[in-house]
Parts: sequence; C-alpha cells; structure tokens
Amino acid sequence: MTGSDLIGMMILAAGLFAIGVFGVLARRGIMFQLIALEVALSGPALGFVAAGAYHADPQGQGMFILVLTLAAAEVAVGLALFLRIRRTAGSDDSDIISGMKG
Amino acid sequence: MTAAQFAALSPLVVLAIAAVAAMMLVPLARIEAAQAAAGAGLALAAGLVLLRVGAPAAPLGALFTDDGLARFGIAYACLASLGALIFLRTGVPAKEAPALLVLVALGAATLAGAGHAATLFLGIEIVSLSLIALFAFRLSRQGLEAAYKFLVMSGLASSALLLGVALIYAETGALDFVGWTGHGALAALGTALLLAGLAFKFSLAPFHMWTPDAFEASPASAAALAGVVSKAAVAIVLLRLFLTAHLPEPVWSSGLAALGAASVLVGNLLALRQPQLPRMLGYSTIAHSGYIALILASGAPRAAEAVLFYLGVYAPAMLGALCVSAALGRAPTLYDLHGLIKRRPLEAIALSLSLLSLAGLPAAGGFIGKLYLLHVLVDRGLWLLLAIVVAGASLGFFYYARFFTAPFLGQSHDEAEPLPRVDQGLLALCVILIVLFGVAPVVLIDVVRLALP
Amino acid sequence: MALIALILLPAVGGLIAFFIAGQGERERWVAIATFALMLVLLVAIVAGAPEGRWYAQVSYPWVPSFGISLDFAMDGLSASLIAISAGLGIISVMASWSEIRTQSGLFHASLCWTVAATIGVFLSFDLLIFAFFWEAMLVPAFTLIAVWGHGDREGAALKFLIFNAVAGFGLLAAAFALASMADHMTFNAFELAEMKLSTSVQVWMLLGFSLAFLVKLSVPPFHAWLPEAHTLAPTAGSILLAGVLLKTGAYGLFRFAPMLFPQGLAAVSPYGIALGAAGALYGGLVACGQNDAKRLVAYTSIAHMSIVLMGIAAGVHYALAGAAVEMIAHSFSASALFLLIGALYERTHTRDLRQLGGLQQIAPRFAAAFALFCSALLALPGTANFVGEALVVVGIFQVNWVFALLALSTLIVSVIYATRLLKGLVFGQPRPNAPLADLNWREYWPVLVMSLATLVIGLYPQSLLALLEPAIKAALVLPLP
Amino acid sequence: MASLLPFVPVPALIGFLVLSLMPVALSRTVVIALGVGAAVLPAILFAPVAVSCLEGGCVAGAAVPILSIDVGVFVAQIAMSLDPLSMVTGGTVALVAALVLIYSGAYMASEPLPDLRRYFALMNLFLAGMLAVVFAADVILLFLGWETIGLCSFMLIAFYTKLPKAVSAGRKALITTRVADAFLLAGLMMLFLSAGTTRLDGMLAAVPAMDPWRLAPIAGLIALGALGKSAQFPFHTWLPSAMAGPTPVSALLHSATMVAAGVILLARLAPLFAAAPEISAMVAMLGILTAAAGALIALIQTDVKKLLAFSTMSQIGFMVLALGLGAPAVALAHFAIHAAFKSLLFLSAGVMSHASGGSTAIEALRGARYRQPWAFWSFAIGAASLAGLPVITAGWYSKEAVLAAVWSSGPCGVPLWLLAATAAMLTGAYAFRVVFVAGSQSADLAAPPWGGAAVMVPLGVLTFVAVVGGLSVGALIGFTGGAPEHIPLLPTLLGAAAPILGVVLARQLVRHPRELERVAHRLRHVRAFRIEILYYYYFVRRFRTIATVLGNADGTEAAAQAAALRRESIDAPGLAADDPLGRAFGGEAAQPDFIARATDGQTPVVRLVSGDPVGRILIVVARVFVGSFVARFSPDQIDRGWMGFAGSFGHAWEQARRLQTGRVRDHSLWIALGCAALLLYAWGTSWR
Repeated sequence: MTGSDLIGMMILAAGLFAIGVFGVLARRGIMFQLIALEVALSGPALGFVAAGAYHADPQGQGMFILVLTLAAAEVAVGLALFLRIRRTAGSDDSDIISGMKG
Repeated sequence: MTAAQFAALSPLVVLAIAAVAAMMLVPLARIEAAQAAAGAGLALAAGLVLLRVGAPAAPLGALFTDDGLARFGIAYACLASLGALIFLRTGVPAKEAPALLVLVALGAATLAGAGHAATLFLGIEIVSLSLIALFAFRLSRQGLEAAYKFLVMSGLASSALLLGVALIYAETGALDFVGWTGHGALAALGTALLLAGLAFKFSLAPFHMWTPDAFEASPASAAALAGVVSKAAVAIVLLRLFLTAHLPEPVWSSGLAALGAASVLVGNLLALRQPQLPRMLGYSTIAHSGYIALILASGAPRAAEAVLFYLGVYAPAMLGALCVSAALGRAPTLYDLHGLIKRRPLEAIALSLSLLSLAGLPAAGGFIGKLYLLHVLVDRGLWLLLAIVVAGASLGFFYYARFFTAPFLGQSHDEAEPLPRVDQGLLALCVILIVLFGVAPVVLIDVVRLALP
Repeated sequence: MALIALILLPAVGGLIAFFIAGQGERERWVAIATFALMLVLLVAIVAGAPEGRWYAQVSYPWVPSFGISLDFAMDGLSASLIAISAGLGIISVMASWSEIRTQSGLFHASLCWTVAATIGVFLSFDLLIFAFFWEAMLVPAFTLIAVWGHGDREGAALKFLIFNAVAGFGLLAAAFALASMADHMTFNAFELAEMKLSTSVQVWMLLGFSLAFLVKLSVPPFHAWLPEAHTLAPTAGSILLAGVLLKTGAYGLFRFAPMLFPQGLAAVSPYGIALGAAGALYGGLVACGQNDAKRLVAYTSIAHMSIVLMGIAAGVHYALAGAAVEMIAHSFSASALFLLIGALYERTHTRDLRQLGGLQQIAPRFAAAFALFCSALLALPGTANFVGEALVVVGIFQVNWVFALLALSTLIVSVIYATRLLKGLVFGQPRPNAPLADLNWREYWPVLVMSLATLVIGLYPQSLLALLEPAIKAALVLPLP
Repeated sequence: MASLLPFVPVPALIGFLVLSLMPVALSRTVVIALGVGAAVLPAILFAPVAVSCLEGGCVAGAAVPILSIDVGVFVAQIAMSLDPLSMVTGGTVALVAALVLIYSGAYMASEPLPDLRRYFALMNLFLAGMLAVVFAADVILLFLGWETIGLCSFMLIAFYTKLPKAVSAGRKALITTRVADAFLLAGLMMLFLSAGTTRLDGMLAAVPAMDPWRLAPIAGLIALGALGKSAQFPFHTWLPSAMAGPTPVSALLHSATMVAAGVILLARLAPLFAAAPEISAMVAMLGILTAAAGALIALIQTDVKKLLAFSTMSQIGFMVLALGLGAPAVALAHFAIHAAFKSLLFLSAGVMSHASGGSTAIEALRGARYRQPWAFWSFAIGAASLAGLPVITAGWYSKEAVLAAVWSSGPCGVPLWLLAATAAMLTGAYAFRVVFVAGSQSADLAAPPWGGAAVMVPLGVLTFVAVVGGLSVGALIGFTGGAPEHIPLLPTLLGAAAPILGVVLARQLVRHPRELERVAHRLRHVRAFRIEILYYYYFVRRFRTIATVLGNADGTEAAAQAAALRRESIDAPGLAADDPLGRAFGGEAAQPDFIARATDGQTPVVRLVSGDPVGRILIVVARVFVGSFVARFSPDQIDRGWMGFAGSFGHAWEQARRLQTGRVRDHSLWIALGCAALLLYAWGTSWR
C-alpha cells in the first residue's frame, strides 16, 4: 500500500461522502434521504480501512465495523420515524414537514 | 481490572444499568418507578465520581482517560441530567423518556472521558440517537419534524466527522488524541471536517439550524439535554483536543474563531424579536456556544479554566429558564409572561435571574463568565473578536431585557396549576447557584481549578 | 467597614420595605428611616475622619486570581454626592406619597436599591466593582420607570436600559484592557494610575471609559434615552434619575479620567470642550421648542450636563471646581423642578405648557418656587448654578476663548427656555373653575430645603468649595493654575 | 461713619425677605407701611455716610471689605467702594427710590393684596440690587446686583400677569438685557483673568500694563454689556414695550435708575475706556445716534409713557456721548439731574392719566390743567427742565455742561455739537408738545381731585430739585473729579436758544395737527412706502406661521389648528401671542382697503414711523432666526437617528429570519456549505 494508493482511496472515500451529501440535498423523499445518508457514512468507512491498511494497523478495521453498526442503528431509528411521519403527515415528502420557520 | 480501574469506570457502569432498569420497569410498573430508577442511577453515578475527586488517574489505555477533566464532565452530565429529569413531563403515552435521558447522560459521560476516536464517535452517536428519540417523544407533528431534521443533519455531521478522523488517521497513523500530531494537507483537511462535525453537535453557526426547532418542538427537558448536557460534553472534547492533540494550529484556532464569531452574531441577531421563550432560548444557546468557541479559539493559558467556569455558570441559568418554560405550558410567549410575579413569584424571579445571568449582568454568575471571556480575549489582544463579543452582548441584552422584564409588567392572564414541589426545589437551587456564583465566584473557581491539571 | 455599611444599609432597607409592604404607610417610613440613617452614618464617618484627603478607606479581596478587591474610599466629592443621594431619596419618597398606590413595597425597594447601587459607584475605587455597581444601578432604575411611569413607559425604560447597559459593556471591556496591561493583573484604580502608558493608548482607553460616562451624562449625541426616561418616569423616578444617576456619569469622568489617563485627557481636551459646548447649545435649543414641561426640564439637564463635561475636559482648576459645583447645583434645581411639575401633574393631569398657567393668582407658593428654580435654570447670580457655570466659563477662557464665547451663548439660550417655562406655568390666565391646591407640607419642605441649599451655595460658595478642594486638586491635569 | 455703608442696602433686603417669604398674612396697611419704610430707610442711613464723605472722608478708590471667598487658587474679596462717584449715584438712587415708593404707596393702593405685597417685595429687592451695583467695588457684587435688577425688571414689567402683552414685554426685556449681560460677563471675565484680581480698583491699576490688542476686546465687550442695559441703540427695542409695567415701575426703573446702570458702570471704568480710544469713539457715536433717533421718534409718539421712554433713551444717549468723549463727571451730573426731572415727569403723568380714566394717550390728558392743576404744573416744570430752558431750570445747567464737553472734545467736536444741539431742540419740541396738549381746554372738567400728601410730597420735592438742582451741577462735576469747561459765548447762546426754538416748534405742531396728517397722506401714495408695506405685510405673515409651528412642536396639525384659531381671531398661544405689533394682522372681518387692512386703519406713515421702525426690523430678524433655526431642533433629530438605528436591527432580524426556512434540505445545504468553507480554508493554510 503506497502513499499514492492511499491518496487514491481517500479521494474515493471523499467521493462517496460527497455523493451521499448531494443525495440528501437533491431528493425530497424521506426514504431516499435515508439511503443517501447510508452512502455518506460508507465513505469514511472505506477511508478507515484504507488508512488501516496503509499503516498496517488493525484499528482501522475496528473503526470500520464500529461505523457500520452505528450506521445501521441510525437507519433503524430513521425508518421508525419515517413510518410515524407518514402516518401523521400523510406524505413522505421531507419539504412538507417544515412547520417551524424563523 | 484493578480496583482503581473499576472505580474509574463504575459511574459509566451504573448509568448503563440504570438505563436498562428504567427501560425494563416501563411495561412492568408505572412511569414514576422508571423515573425513580433513572434518578437513583444518576445520583449514584454522580456520588461515585465525586468520591474519586483528587484520586490519582487510573491507567485505562487509550480509549478512556480518567483525569480531573473527565470527572468534572461526568459529574456535570449526571447533575444536569438529574435536573432535566425533574421537570420531565410524564403525562405522554410513550414512557421511555427517563431511560433515554439516562442514555444521553451515559453518552455525555463517555464523551467527557473520550481519549480515542472510537469512544468519541460512540459517545456522539449514543447522545444523538437518544436525542432523536427524545425530540420525537411527544409524537406531535412538530416533534417528529424536529426529530427527523436532527436525524438527517446529525447523520451528515457524523459522517463528516468520521471522514475527518479517517484523514487524520491516514496522516498520523494514530487514533488516540495524543497521537494526532501532523501538519500535512490530509491532517489539515481532516481537522477541518472534524471541527465541522463537532461544531454541529456544539450548534455553532452555520451548523446551528437544528437548535431552534429542537427547542421549540421538543419537551423542555429534551431541550435542556441538548442545550446543556450534550453541549458541555462536546465542549470538554474540544478542550481535550485543545489540551492534548496537536492538530494544525491555523485551521483549529481561526476556524473556531470564525465559527464562534458567526454564531455570536447569528444567535443574538435571530433571537432579537422572537416572541416565544423556548425558541429565544434556542438561539441564545447558539450565542453562548459562540462565546465558548471564542474562548477556545483564543488559546490563552487560562482558556481551559474559562471554559469550565462558563459551563458551570451556564448550566443553572439554562436549566432554570427551561424549567420555567416547561411549567408555563407548551410554548410560552412574551404575552404569557406578563404579570407572572403576581401569580407565581418563584418562577418569575427564577426566570429573571436566569436571563440576567445569561445576559451577563452583575449580581449573577454570567457576569463573571463574561469577565473570563473578556479577559481571555484581551489577554491575547484579539480586538476584533472583543468588538464582536461586545456587539453580540449588547444585542443579546435587548432580547434578554424583553423577557426578564416581562414578568414584572402588565397584568397576568390565566390561572395555571401550581408547580409540583420538586420542581420548585430545583428552581430554588438554580436561583441560589446563580446568585452564589455571582456574588462569590471563588467557590466555582476552586472547583474548576481542581478539575484542571 | 463603615463604608460597606453605607452601601448595605439601603440594600437591606429596600429588602425590608419589600417584605413588609402591607396596607398603610409602613414601607414609606422604612425607606425614609433608611435614608435618614444613612445621612447620620455619613456625618459620623466625616466627623470621625482622620486628617488628609480620605475620610475613610477599606479594602477586602474578592477574586484574588483576577486581582479584584472590594476597595472603597470616600473623600469630599463622594461624601457630598452621597449626602445628595440620601437627601433626594427622602424627598422622592415624600414626593410619591399620594402618587404611588400599586405595589408600593416593590417601589420603595427599587428606590433604596437604586440609591444603594449609586453609592457603590461613588465609593468604589476598583474598576471592576465600579463596573459592577454601574450595571447593577440600571435594573432598579428600570423597574422604577417601567412599572410606575406614564404613557409608553416600557419603551422608554427599555431604551434607558439598553443605552446604558451597552455603554456599560464598553466600560467593562475598557476596564479589562487596562487591567490586563498591568504586569500583575489588578483592577485597583490607584495601582493602575501609577502605570505609565503611551499617550495614544491612553486616548483609546479614555474613549472606551468615557463612552459609558458620556451616555450616562447624556451629552448629545448620546442623550437620546434621557428625554423619554425623565418625562415618562414617576416623579420619584425623575428626581432620582436627574439628581443622582446623571451624577454618576459626571463623577466617573471627574474621578477616573484625569487619574488614569492624564496625558490622554490633555490630548483629547479640546474635542471634549467642543463636544460639551455643542451639546449644551443643542440641548438648550431643543428645550426652547418643547411644549411638555417635564421634557423641557429634561433637555435643560442635558444642557447643564454638557457644561459639566466642558468643565472636566478643560482640566484647569477653575473649570474643575465649576464642574463639581455645577453637578451639585443641577441636582438641586432639576430635582426641585421635577418635584414641582410632578405635583402640578398630580393636580391638573397635564404637563402641556399651553394648557397650564396662572399659578400666580391661584397658588402663590407654587409660583414662588417655580420663579426661584427657573432663575436657577437661567443661572442667575446668587444661585448655585451661576457659580458653577461662571467658574467653568472662566476656566475655559484660560484655555480657549472661542469655546468660552460659545459656552456663554448657552447662557443666553438658557434665558429663552427658562422664561418660556416660567411664562407657561406662572404667568397668564388660570384655567376657569379649576381650583388648584397649593403645595402641601410634603412638597413645601423639600422645595424649601433645596432652595435654601441653592441660595447658600450661590451666595457663599466657600462652604462647598472647601469640601471639594482635595478632589479638585487630584483631578488637575493641565499645568495651568 | 464709613463702616455704615455696607448696611445701607440691608433694610431693603430685609423688606423683600419679610414681604415675600414670611408665611404670616399681613394686612394692607402693614404691607404698605413695611414696603415704603424699607425703601425710605436706606436713604436715611445714607445721609450720615454722605455727610462724612463731604467732609473729605472719601477719596477715589477707598473701599469697605465685606467678606472674602477662597476659590482654592486665589481669594476673591467682596467690598463696597466709598468714593465720590458712588456717593453721587447712591444718593440719587436712594432719594428717587424713596420718593417713588412713597408715591406708589398711594398709586398702587387699589391693587389686590397679594399683588400689592409682591409689588413692594420686588421694588425693595430692586432697590437693594441697584444699591449693590452702585456701591460695588468688586466684580462679583457688581454682577450679582446687575442680574438682580435685571430679574426685578422682568418681574415688575410682567407685574400684571393676566395681560399676555405685559408678560411678553417682560420676557423680551429680560432676554435682550440678558444677551447684553453675557457680553458684560465675558468682558469682566477676560479683565479678571488678565488683571488677576476681582477688585475694580485692582483691575483699573492693571490696565496700563495690559497690551492694547487685549484691552480693546475687553473694553468693547464691557461697553456692549453696559449699553444693552441702558437701552442704547442696538439693544433699545425693549424699553418702549417695558412701559407695559405700572407707572411707578417705569418711573423708578425705566427712567431714573436701572437704565442708567450702564452709564454708572462706564463712569466707574472710565480709565479703562480712556486707554481704549477707538472703543470710546464707538460709544460716543452710539450715544449721539441714540440721542438723535430717540428724540425724533419721541416727537411723533401718541402715548405719553412711550414718549417719555424714548426721551429717557435719548437723554441717556447724551450721557453716553459725554462718557464716550471722556467726561464721566459731566455724565454723572446729567444722570443725577435727569433722574430727578424724568421721575417727576412720570409721576405727574401718572397722576394726570389716573384722573382721566387710566389711559396714557396724550389726547386723554387734554384739559388736565384744569382738572389736576398741581400735577399739570409739576409736569410743566419737569418738561421745562427736560427741554433745558436756560437759567431757570436745572436741566439746562447739566445739558449745557454736556454740550460744552462735546464742543471742546477735540477735532470733530463742532459737528457733534451741532447734532447734539438739534437733538436738544427736538427734546424741547416733544416735551412741550405734551404740555400744550395737556394745557388746552377740554369739555369734561368734573374729574375728582386725586392725590393727598403721599402724592404731593414727592412731586413737590422733585419739582424743587428740578428747578434749584442746577446750582449744584458745577459743584457735582468738581466733586466727582471733572473740570468745568469754559467755551466761547456763541455756542452757549446757541445752546440756550435751541430749547426755546423747540418750544415754538411744539406750539406749531399742537396748533395745526392736520398739517402732519396731510403730509402723511401725500406720502402714502409714494411708491417707496407702498413696497415697504407689501414687504412688511408678507414678511411678518410668513413668520407668524413659523412662530405658531414653533409654539407647538407637534408638527403640522397643530399649525393648522393654530391657523384656524387665528381665523376666529382668538389669540393662538405660544410665541405668536407675544407679538408687540399687536394683532394688526389678526385678519379680522372683511377690510375693504388692502393697505388699510395691513395697517389697522391708521395712515401708514404714522403707523410705521410711530412704532420705532428700527426696533420692529430687529424683532422680525430675531423672529426669523428663532423661528427657522430653533424650529429645526424641536423634534430632536439625534433622537430620531437613534430610533432609526434601532429599527434597522428589526429589519436585519426580518431578513435573517427568512434564512431559517425549516426545510431539511436547506438546513443540510448550510451544513454542506460550512464543511466546504472549512475545507477550503484548511487546504489554503496547509500550503504554508
């Protein structure tokens, strides 16, 4: 794992993160925003694996697993909220639920 | 596991057990039992920490450091959460609130002691997820909206934070704060993202958008947790990074200074004509995070002492104000406050004193807090920041004045039911603490001196 | 120790008045007793004072890590200002005997607390404690205006609070900058005075400090809060605001500007005089156009305080003596006028000069009192105001005769508004079938005391000047005599 | 007996204190007795002091110290001077005051009790103040007295508080004299600073040492201050309208004593003016200008008190002329004699007008000779003395001395003398015009005989002084240090002829009043005068609106309301009311002739000229300044500025509030922008 490979992997991780952020900004659907969040979280996960490999240090992979589990927990809460919002607000569009302004 | 290591970790263990117990008790017994269990857990954890004050630091490896700062953080989290528990309204269908509250305390405690990226991320996620649930606690339309927004934004912020840590890890090859010394491009970019992630939790501008909605829609105790407990934990993490990690200086200090200045101006400006008390308090927490960020950005030798003192003075004021806001019903406005002194003298005086302290007027703790802030800025000769702080404080003075004078003016309108005894106890405690720190700040200064190396 | 007692006495008095506020006049008598006790204590301190400038000095450490300590000291100037504050306290309680009906406990408590905080300002020599009392003074004064005022009282009170508090933050920041420049961090004014700072730094520090003092002194363009605050405040509020609070600004400038920044003050002195002269002229001219009697007197206070600023900025011995005398003379004349206009308002429920008039026929005592204090307004020789203004003008003649002529022009403008007030209130036809009770005992005796004080100082200023001499000598900046 | 001097004004002061402050109610007779007694006592106390001075006890510059004030840097000593000048002037003031007070005991007896008490209190305070000015040997006592008499004149002019005209006249007097006092204060302060002491003699001693360029402004300022108080040319507008006060007040204050205070001050500071020749020249010019103008305007007055006011102004012009030419002793002598016959004229005019229903118009006095023979003859003798009929009246001796001083005062003495002589001739004319009118036949003779001892005694004494006083003029001049001038026979003869010529002119004017009307009528159509009226009409009308707007600072609707009020010709309150022009422009019901409406029916020339045109223009100029300048200040622009500044924060909050849209995607956008900014910044700094 040479320095330039590391830079390449890091750029890929940053790319994934950027795609995730763009996904949240572009689409109004709550389900789609949650999916975009997952993609965003996978970016740093890849980064940790690459950095761990570069430094030949198992901690990277440890962090990867930690990131995955907590991402799953977050999505679980997200889906629960998605169901509850669909029942009360009657739609899964995130722009509708913007009652509080100013 | 030597006895010292176990004693160091015992508060976290106790909190975890209390959380599980509170969750188990919900289906079995009434909500009050769960509240009692949570309260007992918090009190026990706080007691355990206070016992170990002054004891030598137990070696716990990289993940968790057991120094004075961590103990101060844990004790602060437990006591503040206990305060928030007192005015937690339990008349709502979902009964898991006490459990979630203890989980937030647990997350804050882990953050306080975090010395490694893993515990940092774990702590942040525990706090965030519990807060999401607490915001949606009332299951009202606005509650769900606030929770969902917080979820999406904290997801983004956490991924930014993780990417930053990954970049620093790639540069320095270490994940514990002590090892983070590097001046390369990756480290600089990593620090920037780390700072962004933490700034979101710390509700600094421009990452502050979630705070006003959270304060308006969620129950007052959830707002207290977000405004006081989680903010203090993140502040202690920033302080530890400032003390131990050697991240690239320009990004760190001027980044924090810019964010701090922005949040001071935005927080005070947006709160200028807010009619609602909780939303105004939301914006004022943004401003106060700005003040703390400026203290950290100055990097003066007494910055650490200033941060802890400011947090110490900030807690009773914010808890007092939020407790009164909870007592006055869903979202009290300036109109509801008129003539409060006649109907409920204790609430009126508590609210006024808390707002006086937040505004930084004399005879209240906030005055000495502002003193530290001015001293730190003047010590490093940061005249521009000083000007911004004075401008922010002046703006802030306007909206605080509107709210802390309202109870004395005009006629009172409705007859709300009297406050339960324990809430009145909490308010009295907050009033005493505010006046004590205002008149005899030496008490808090010695406590803070104890916590710092 | 006596000095701390002097501050705590009104504070505790206020608390007692607040808690025993029941039916009847209990809390009024408590307030009067507190102020009387203060006067007795003051006389005891002055009588038992050792030789030399300071009557009493005391120092207790408060926050040693920052070098903040409670050090209080009293000399001639602060003693006379404290005596006036206590005296005006008694007079304001007597003036609001029939005016204040609702929440009279909180009212008398705020009166006592305002006086307590101002005495803290007059005594403290630690810059931070000075700033502490400076801000603490605002809150009770705010409640006085906001709860018992007239018309849009909340707006006026908020404007007063924000103007002064923001300036207070400026003062705090400047005090901090100065304290941290000392080698070991200290706020003690005496130690800071020994520090040798370059002139440019001194000028910046002086601007920071004098922002707060100028706002409280209400020199245009910082005067915007004063007209509403004075007009819409209850009678007692106006008396305290005019008689006591304005003096804290003057006292701060008089005491700390020459002591901490001598070279800075010398460099800024011409601009200070120019600002004062412009302010006096502006205040006077606006007063000429007013129709509300109280607003007119409020603007005259602005003019008189600008003259005090001129005196202090000039820095020569005459001007400083004049400024000190003018401060005290203005307390008497402004408070008496507010008391009389308040009493008139209580009887006729109007302050409009065009509706009032004819006091000469129906209320001779009112007319006599107004005549005396209007002549004090136009600085008639024989009244204390003339001694103050004449000394200031003589001082400024030594420094720069162009400004002196400008200062004299304020004397001319003062005639216009003083006679306008007199014409509106005393001369002319009284309103038909509007019987007007003359001054009762509660209003007659304070007015008599204040008129005697004005005349005594006016005809024999030696009594006051001897008292103020050490403070004036300490405030000398320029080498001129 | 010199130590008695400081106690001379004390009885008057005690009179004031007792009458004004004593809470006990006093009956009418007690008030009158107390008031008159307190005024007569100083004259009695003064007698021994004067006697000791005559035996050589007082020399120029002697002073009796009273008390000293230590102002830290130097000790100010208050003292009274015991020199010939204060003896002469003090004596005159005390004597005239005593007589006028005795007279007013009877004249004001019909006033209500509280007003009577206020009248006597203020008259006593005035006497104390005047004596302080006269005896003062230091600046502090001088200025204290100076301002006290100013305040008393304000209070006494506005004595009839119900009349808005009287109150505004009083106010105008106070403001004008106050402007002059400001100059005087400035001059005295600069003199004090350069001389280093407050004692007058110390200052005069320091004068030669001072360099001229510093001395000129000081002398100029003091001269302006003194001339303002003596109603000389630039400041003369307040004296005619000051006649709104009661007659004894006009007699004592505005003819004999107060208006001459300026002359007394200039006489006391004569060495200072001697050292500033160009200032003295200016003073002399002003003096002769006022003398001539005053005499001319007095000629066509229709009201006897206004006539006497202008005559006082012109006589003081003569004194100022003498002072300007460096003959203070002559001026003082003329002051003493003038005080006597001018108060005699006022008092007798008061008696005559009292008998004819209180109106002071000259026409109303017609036939007074038969109704009030005693008063008429004393008025005639006073007028003769005023005109200066040779040998038989005191006025001639003092005026002769002034003319002699003028004749022999250097190169331009002769033309000045000619001007002064014409002024003397005109004086004779206007004085005797009233005498002839009063002496002519009239229908109603049945006026009740009014008077009694309290009236007759003062008139008698003053008549005696007005006739016999002349003999003492020479001694007076010598006593106060002046040398009597010996001028050739021709100017003295011509000087004597001038008043006789004046009497003949007065005879003509009284016999043929219609000539004056015809001349006036023919002038009316002359283009010059018409423009005058238009300009005047437009000019004043526009500024009346500003005055009403200024009166109520609440802006437009108040002005409209005031205008509406004026349309029903009710006097709108505020400045508009005290318009000395009267309600000429009240816009009453339909007035046919445009010009007639402008001048209230009288012919324009008489109306315009009789009302002292210079004064009117000055009033209008002052009104313009006050109106346009002050009006801009009334709504306090700085206050508006601050409120605007505060409002801007409200708008800023409005804009910032819109950023908080509440939509998740916008909030997340801000997070992305924040991260991007930080990354960009970090990347930038990492290059170093």
